[in-house]
Amino acid sequence: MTMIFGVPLAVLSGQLLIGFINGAFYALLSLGLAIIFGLLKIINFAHGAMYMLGALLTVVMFNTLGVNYWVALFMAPLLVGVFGVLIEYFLLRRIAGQDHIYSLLLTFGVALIIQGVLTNIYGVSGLRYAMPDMFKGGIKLDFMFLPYYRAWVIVVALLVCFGTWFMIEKTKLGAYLRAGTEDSQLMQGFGINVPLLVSLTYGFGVALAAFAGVLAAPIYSVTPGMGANTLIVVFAVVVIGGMGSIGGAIITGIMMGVIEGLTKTFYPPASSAVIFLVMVVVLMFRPSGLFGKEA
Amino acid sequence: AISDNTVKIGYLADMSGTYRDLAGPNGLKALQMAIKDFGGTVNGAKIEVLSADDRNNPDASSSTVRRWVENDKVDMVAGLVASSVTIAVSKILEENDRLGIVSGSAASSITNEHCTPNHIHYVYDTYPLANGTASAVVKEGGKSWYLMTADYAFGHALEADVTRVVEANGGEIVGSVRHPFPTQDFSSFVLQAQASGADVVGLANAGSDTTNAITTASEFGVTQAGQTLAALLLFLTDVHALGVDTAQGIQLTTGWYWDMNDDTREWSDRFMKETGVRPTMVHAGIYSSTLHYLNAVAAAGSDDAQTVRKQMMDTPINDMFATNGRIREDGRMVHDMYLAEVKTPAESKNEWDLYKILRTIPADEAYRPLSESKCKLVTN
Amino acid sequence: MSQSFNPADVRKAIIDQQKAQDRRKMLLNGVLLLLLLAAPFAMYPVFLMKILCFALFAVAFNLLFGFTGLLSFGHAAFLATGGYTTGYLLSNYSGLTTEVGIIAGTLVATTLGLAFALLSIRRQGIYFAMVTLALAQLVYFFFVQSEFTGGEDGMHGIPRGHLFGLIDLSKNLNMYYFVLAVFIGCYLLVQRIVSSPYGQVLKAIKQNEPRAVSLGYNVDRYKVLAFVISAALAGLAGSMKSVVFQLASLNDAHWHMSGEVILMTLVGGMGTLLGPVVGATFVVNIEYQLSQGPLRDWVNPILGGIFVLTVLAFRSGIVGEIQKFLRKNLG
Amino acid sequence: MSQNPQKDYEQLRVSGLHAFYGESHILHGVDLVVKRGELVTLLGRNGAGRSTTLKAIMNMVGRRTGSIMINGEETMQCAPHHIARLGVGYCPEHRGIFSSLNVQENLTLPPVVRSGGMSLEDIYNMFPNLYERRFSQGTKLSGGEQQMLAMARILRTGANMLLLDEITEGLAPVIVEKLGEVLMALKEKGLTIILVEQNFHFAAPLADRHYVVEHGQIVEEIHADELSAKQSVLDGYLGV
Amino acid sequence: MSEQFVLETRNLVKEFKGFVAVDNVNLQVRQGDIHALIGPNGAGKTTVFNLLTKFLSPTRGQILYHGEDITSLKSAAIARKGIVRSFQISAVFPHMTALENIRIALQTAEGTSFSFWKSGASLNRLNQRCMELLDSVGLIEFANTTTVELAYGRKRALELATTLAMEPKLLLLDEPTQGMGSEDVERVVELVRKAAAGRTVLMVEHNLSVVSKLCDRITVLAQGAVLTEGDYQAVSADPRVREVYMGSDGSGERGGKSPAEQAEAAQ
Ligand SMILES: Nc1ncnc2c1ncn2[C@@H]1O[C@H](COP(=O)(O)OP(=O)(O)OP(=O)(O)O)[C@@H](O)[C@H]1O
Ligand SMILES: Nc1ncnc2c1ncn2[C@@H]1O[C@H](COP(=O)(O)OP(=O)(O)OP(=O)(O)O)[C@@H](O)[C@H]1O
Ligand SMILES: [Mg+2]
Ligand SMILES: [Mg+2]
Repeated sequence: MTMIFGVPLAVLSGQLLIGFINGAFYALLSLGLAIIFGLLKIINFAHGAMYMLGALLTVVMFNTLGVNYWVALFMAPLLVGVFGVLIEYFLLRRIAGQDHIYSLLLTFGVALIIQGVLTNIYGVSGLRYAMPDMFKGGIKLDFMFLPYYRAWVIVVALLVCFGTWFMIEKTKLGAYLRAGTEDSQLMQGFGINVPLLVSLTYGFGVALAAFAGVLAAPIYSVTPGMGANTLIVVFAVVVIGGMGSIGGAIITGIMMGVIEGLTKTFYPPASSAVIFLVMVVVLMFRPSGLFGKEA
Repeated sequence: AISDNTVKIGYLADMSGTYRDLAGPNGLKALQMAIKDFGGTVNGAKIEVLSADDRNNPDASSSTVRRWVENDKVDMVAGLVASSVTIAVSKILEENDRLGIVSGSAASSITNEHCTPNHIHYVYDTYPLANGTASAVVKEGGKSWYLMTADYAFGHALEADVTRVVEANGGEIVGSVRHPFPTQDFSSFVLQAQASGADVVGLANAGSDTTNAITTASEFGVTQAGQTLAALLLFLTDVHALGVDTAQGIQLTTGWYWDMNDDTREWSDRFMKETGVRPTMVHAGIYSSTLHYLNAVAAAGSDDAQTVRKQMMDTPINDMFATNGRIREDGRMVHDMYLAEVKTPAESKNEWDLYKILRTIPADEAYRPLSESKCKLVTN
Repeated sequence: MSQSFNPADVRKAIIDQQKAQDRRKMLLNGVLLLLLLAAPFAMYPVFLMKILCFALFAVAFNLLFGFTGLLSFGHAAFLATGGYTTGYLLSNYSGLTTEVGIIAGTLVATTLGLAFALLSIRRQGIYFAMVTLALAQLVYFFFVQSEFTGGEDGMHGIPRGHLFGLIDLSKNLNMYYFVLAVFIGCYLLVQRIVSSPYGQVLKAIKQNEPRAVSLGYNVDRYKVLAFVISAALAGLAGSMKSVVFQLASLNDAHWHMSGEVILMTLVGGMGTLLGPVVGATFVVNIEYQLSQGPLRDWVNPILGGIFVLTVLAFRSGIVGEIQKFLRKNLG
Repeated sequence: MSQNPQKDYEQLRVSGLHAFYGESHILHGVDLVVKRGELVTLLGRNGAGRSTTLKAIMNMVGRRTGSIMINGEETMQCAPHHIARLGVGYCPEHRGIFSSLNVQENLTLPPVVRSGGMSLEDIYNMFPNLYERRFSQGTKLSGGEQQMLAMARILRTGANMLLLDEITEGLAPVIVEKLGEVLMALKEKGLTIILVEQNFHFAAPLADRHYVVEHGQIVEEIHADELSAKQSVLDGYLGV
Repeated sequence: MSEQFVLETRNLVKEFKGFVAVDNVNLQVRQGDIHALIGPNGAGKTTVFNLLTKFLSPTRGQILYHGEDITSLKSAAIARKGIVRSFQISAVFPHMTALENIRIALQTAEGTSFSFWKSGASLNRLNQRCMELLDSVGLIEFANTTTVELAYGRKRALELATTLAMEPKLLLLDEPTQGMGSEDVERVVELVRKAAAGRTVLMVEHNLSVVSKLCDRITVLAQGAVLTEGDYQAVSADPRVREVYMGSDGSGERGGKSPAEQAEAAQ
C-alpha cells in the first residue's frame, strides 16, 4: 500500500474527504458570520447559539410535534431567522454605529442568556435525534465507508453557500446590502428601506447558522452548549478569510476543514490549535486575512 | 458535641455548566431527600443546607468554601464534581479540618496523590470503570484494542489504566489517538480506528466527547463492521441522550443502576417524582453518603470532622446504593460495581430502561488496591 | 490676531482648574484608601484579595484598551502565565521567598507580552483582537498539554510563604495588606503613566493614529510598550492571585477570562482610572452572590443580561455614567 | 431665467424648522420656499447650518421640529426612504461613493423613484469619463470623477427635486465649469434644485434666488436680479 | 547641482495594479520657495504627497532631501527629518484641548515621549511655546477648548499650528483651503505666508487665487506626469494647462470674489 509520511494513501484520501465535509460545514457557519460582519459590521457572538438553536429546535419540534427532518430543514432556520430579526430590531439596532466591541458584547450576552435558559430546561447531556431513515447506511468507497448523510451534507452545504454568495455578489439586492453597510443613511436617502434590509440580513445570517444546526442534529450530540466552542473556531475561519469577505469565508471554511483533517491524521492533539496557528501566520503576512480588503 | 447545635452541609456542584446533569440541581434534591428521610434533625440539632454553583472554577469555589468554613461554620461539603474544584476544596477542608464527601468526581487521584484526612470519595472513580469494562471485554475475546483518548490528564490516566488491564489480561493495544478536548467531529478518528482493524474501540474520554464519538461510530457503521465499542466513562444520562438505537450493545461499568432491585426502584421512583428524571449513580451516592454521614454524626454525638470520619469508616455501608461498602483509610469508599450492557431497542421497554446488568464486580477487585496507593495516609 | 486674551492669564486659569480637579481626586482617593485599609475587618479578606487581583487585571487591560485603543482578546494568557510561573516556582523551590516568585511570574508574563505585541501590533482593529485571541488560544493549548500545570486538575497547594522571608503570608491579614500595597502601587503607576508625557502620546495615537505618525511618532513602538506594561501588570495580577488562592487553574487561561475582563472594564467604565476597579468589584461580587443564592442555576443568563443592559443603557459604565451625570449637573 | 407658468407650483415649503444633533441645537427655525423649476442656493459661512438644512429635509439629522412640506405633503413623520420616494434626490457633502461597488453599480444603485429619469446611455453621454471607468471600483476614481458619479446617480432616478451639497468642492476648474453646464441643462429640463455652495462664483450665474444662512436661520433672501444691488450686504454675511 | 534643491524626486513612479498614478515625476523644490502642485482631479497630486511622506511606497524612483536619498526611510523618520505634512481632511486629536494638540507636537523634540514614569506636569514648561503658537493662528482663546467643539476653519488653523510646532523645514500642505468659506481662506493664506518664512512649502491647491497669491513656483501634473512648470504667469498662460485644468475662463476663481479682486488676482 502506498504510504505518505507513514499514513496509508487510502486512509489519507478518506481523511481528506472527511476534512472537506467538515470544511463545508465550517463554510456554512462562517458564511453567516461573514455576512453579518461584512454587511452589518456586527461581530455576532450569538452565532454559536443560533447554530445550537437550529439543532435544538429540530429535536424539540420532532419530539413534541413530530416534525420530520425535511420540514425542520426549512422551519428551524425560518424560526431562528425570525428570532434574529427580533434581536436585531429590539437590541442591535440601538447600538448601530457604535464601536464593534459593543455588538460583540451584546451578542455575547444574548448567547449567554439563550444558552443558560435552555440549559435549565434541557440539561447538558444532550438530546436524542435519530438519523432520518433514508440516510441510514452509506456507500462503500475504495478507501472508506462514506455515510449517505455526510454526502448529503456536503452537497447541500455547498449549494447553499454558492447560492448565498451569488445573491450577495451578483444581484441588485446584494448591491443594496453592500452599499447599505458603507453608508446606510445615504442609502435610505436614495429610497431604500435600510432598517428592514438590516433586520432581514441579520435574520438571514443567523438562519444560515440554524441551517447548519439542523444538518448537525443527526450527527452531533445536541446540547445547549454545542455552539460555544464551535463559535471561536468559526470566528477564526472568518478572520483568516478576511472579515466580511463572503467568498473568502466559504473558501477558507473548506480549506480549514481540510487542514484540520490532516492535522487529525498526523498530529491529532494539535487539531484544535492548528486553526489559530494558521490564523496567526496568515495575519502576519496578510494583515486583512486571505481575501480581505485593506481597511 | 455538635458545634453551635447545627449540622451545616454545603452542597457545591456545577449548576449551570458541562457537568450540570451529573450532580447539579438534582443532586441537591437527593441531598434534601436524605435529610428528610433521616428525620430533619440529628440528636435534636438542626440540619441546615447551603448550596452554591461551583462555576467549574477552583478559585471561585475555594472562595465559596473558605467562606462557608470560616464564616458560616459549615461542617461538611457535599457534591464536588470537577476534579480541579474537588482538589482545591479538599485542601481548604484539610486546612480547616472539616469534612468533604466527593460524589461527582471521576479522577482516581483524589484518593491517591491528592488524598487528605478530610475527604471521602464515595461513588466511583476511573479505576474500577476502566478495570471492570476492559477486563470483561478482553475476557470475551476483544483482544486487540484501539483507544480514543481525550488529550488531557484525565484521559491520559484512563488510558494508562486501560492499557494495564488489557495487557494484563492478554490483550494488546494496537493503536491510539489523542483527540483534543472537547471535540465535536470524531469522523477522522473513527476512520483511523476502522483502519486499525482492532477488535475493540475503547473510548477513554467523557461527556459530550464520548457521546459524539459513539454517534459518529454508529453513523460510520463501526459495530456493523464487527468492531466492539467500549466506553470507559459513560453515565446513565449520556446513554439516555444517545438512545438505545445508537448506544445498544455498548458495555460499561457503573456503580449503581436504578433498576437493580426493589430498594433501588422504590428510591428512584421517589426521586423521579421530585425531579422528573431517573437518578444517576451520583445522585444515589449523594443520598446514600449524606445518610451515612448523618448516621455517623448521630452515633458519635459530634460533628467534629475526624470523629465523624472515623465513625463513618467503622460502619460498613449496606443500603439501597451500596453493597459491601466500606471506607478505606485513604478515604476511598469501595463497594460492589456492576458490568452493564446497553439494551437493544427491542429489550428496552421505556426511555429509562437502558441497562442490563451482566455481572457484579466485587468491591475488593474493583478499586485500586491500597498496596498501589500513593496516598500519604496509607502506610505500606 | 486678537490679543484680548493674555497667554499667561489663560495658562494660570488652566493650571488653577487642574489644581482644583487634582484636589477633588486626592480627596476621593484618600477616602477610598481608608475604606480599603479598614475593609478586611468588615469583609472576608480572601474575597477582598480576589477583588483586588481582578481589579488589577482590569486596570492593566484598561491601560491598553481604554487609554491606547487596542482591544486585546487574549489577556487571559498573561494572567495565567503569571499565575502558573509563580505557582510552579514557589511549589518547587522552597528556598524562594514569595516576592521573588511573584516578580519572576511577572517577568515571564512580560516577556510573553512582548512576544504577543511584536506579533500583533501591526494589525488593525478587529484583526488585532483576533490575533491576540489566537495567540492566547495557543498559550492555552500549551498549558493544557504541559505536565507542570496539572492540566485540568490545576496546580494546587502553592505555598504562600514569607514575604522577604520575614512576614508570614499564610495569615490572611498579612497577605491582604501585601496585595493591597501592590495594588495601590500599580494603580498609582497607571495613573502616572496615563498623565505622563508617554500617556499623552498614547492618547494622541488612540484619537488619530495617522496624525501621530505624521508628527514623527513611531506609533508601533509606543503601542508595544503599552502592551508590554499591560501584560506585565496582568501577569502580576495572576501571580498574586495564585499566591492568594494557593492554586492556578486553566480557567485563568480560557478565552472566557479574556472576555470577562472586557466586561469588567466596560461595566466599570473604560478609559477611566477607577472604572475597571469598580467594574471588577461589581462583577466578582455579582458572580459570587448569584452562585450562592436561590438564582444559582441562573448565573449565566443573568450575567448575559448584565452584558446586554450595560451595552444598551450604560455604555460609559458605572464610573463613566456617574462622571457624565456630575458633569451635567454640576457644570 | 424666464418665468414659466409651471413655476408657481410649490415644490418645497420649510417652516419653523429646528434640528438637533444630540444635545446641540443646530437649526433655529429655518423658513424657505422653493417653486418647481427653480434653482435656489443656500449661502453662508462654515458651520452656518446649510448642510444640516438639506439633511433635515431628508430626515437625516438627530431630531427635528417644525414643518417640511414636499409637493404639499407634510413629511415630518416620514422615514428617509419615503422622502426619496417623493422624488427627492440628495447628493451629500462628501460624495458618498460606495467602495464595495464598481462605478456602474454605484450608478445604478439608487432605485428609480419616478419615470422620466435619464437612461444610463444619456448619462454616459453626458459624462464620458464614467463610461471609460465603469468597471473600476467606485472610490478609486479621482475626486472629480467621483463627484460626477455622485451627481449622475441621482439623475437616473427621475427625482425632480435635487438637493446638492458642495458639489464643486476639491474639483479642478475645468470640471467645475462642466458641472455648471450640467446644472443649466437640468434646469432647462424643469428640475428643481437646491444648491449649497461655498463657491459663489460658480453659483451666482445659475441661481434664481439665494438664501443666506447664519446661525441656523435664514437671514436674507436675494433674487438673482438684486444681486448687484445687494452685493455689499452679501459680502458682509459671507465675510469677504 | 542638486544642492540648491531641498527636495528632489527622480523618475518617481507609483503603480496601482497596473494603473500608473504617478509617472516618472521629477520634482525639484527650491529652498525657501512656496511651491504649488496643481492639476486636474486624479492627476496624482495626493499620491505624490503620500509617496514623499511614505504613506505609500514608490514603485520606482528616488526621493532626495538635501541631496540625501530618503527613499527607504519610514514615515516617522521622515517626519523627524523635518518633512511634515498636513492632511486633505482635517487631522486633529479630537478629544484633546487645542493646547494639548500642539503640545503633542512639541513633545517630539523633548525626548521624553517614552518616559511613562514622568509626571504629566513635566510637560507644562511647553505650555508657553504652545500659547505662542496658538496666538499666531488666532486660537489663544480656545486653548482650553476640546478640539471637537472647534469650527472647521479653526480646526484647520489648529492643525497648521501643530504642524508648525514641529519646526518643519519642509512643509507639505494638501489643499489647505478646501471646504472653507472665503473668510477662512483669507486667514489660511495669511497663515501660510507667515509660516513660510524661513521654510520651504510644497502645497496642493485647487483654489487658484490662493496659488496665485502665495506661490513662487508651480508644477502642473496631469495623468501622473509633469505637464509643465513655472511661475503663475507662465503656467496660466500655457494653453495645455488651460485645457486640462483651468478651463475656458482661465481664472479658476472661487470664494465669492468681487470682480475687481478677480481682475487683480489674474495678473
Ligand atoms: N453629526 C453632527 N453632530 C454634531 N454636530 C454636527 C454634526 N454635523 C454638523 N454639526 C454641527 O452643526 C453645525 C452646522 O453644520 P453644517 O454642516 O450644517 O454647516 P454648513 O453650513 O454646511 O458648513 P460647512 O461649510 O462646514 O459644510 C456645525 O457647527 C457643525 O459643527
Ligand atoms: N489606492 C489606490 N488604488 C488604485 N488607484 C488609486 C489609489 N489611490 C489613488 N489611485 C488613483 O490614482 C490617481 C491619482 O489619485 P490622487 O488621489 O493622487 O489624485 P489627486 O491628484 O490628488 O486628485 P484630487 O485633486 O481629486 O485630490 C487616481 O486616478 C486614482 O484613481
Ligand atoms: Mg456643509
Ligand atoms: Mg488629492
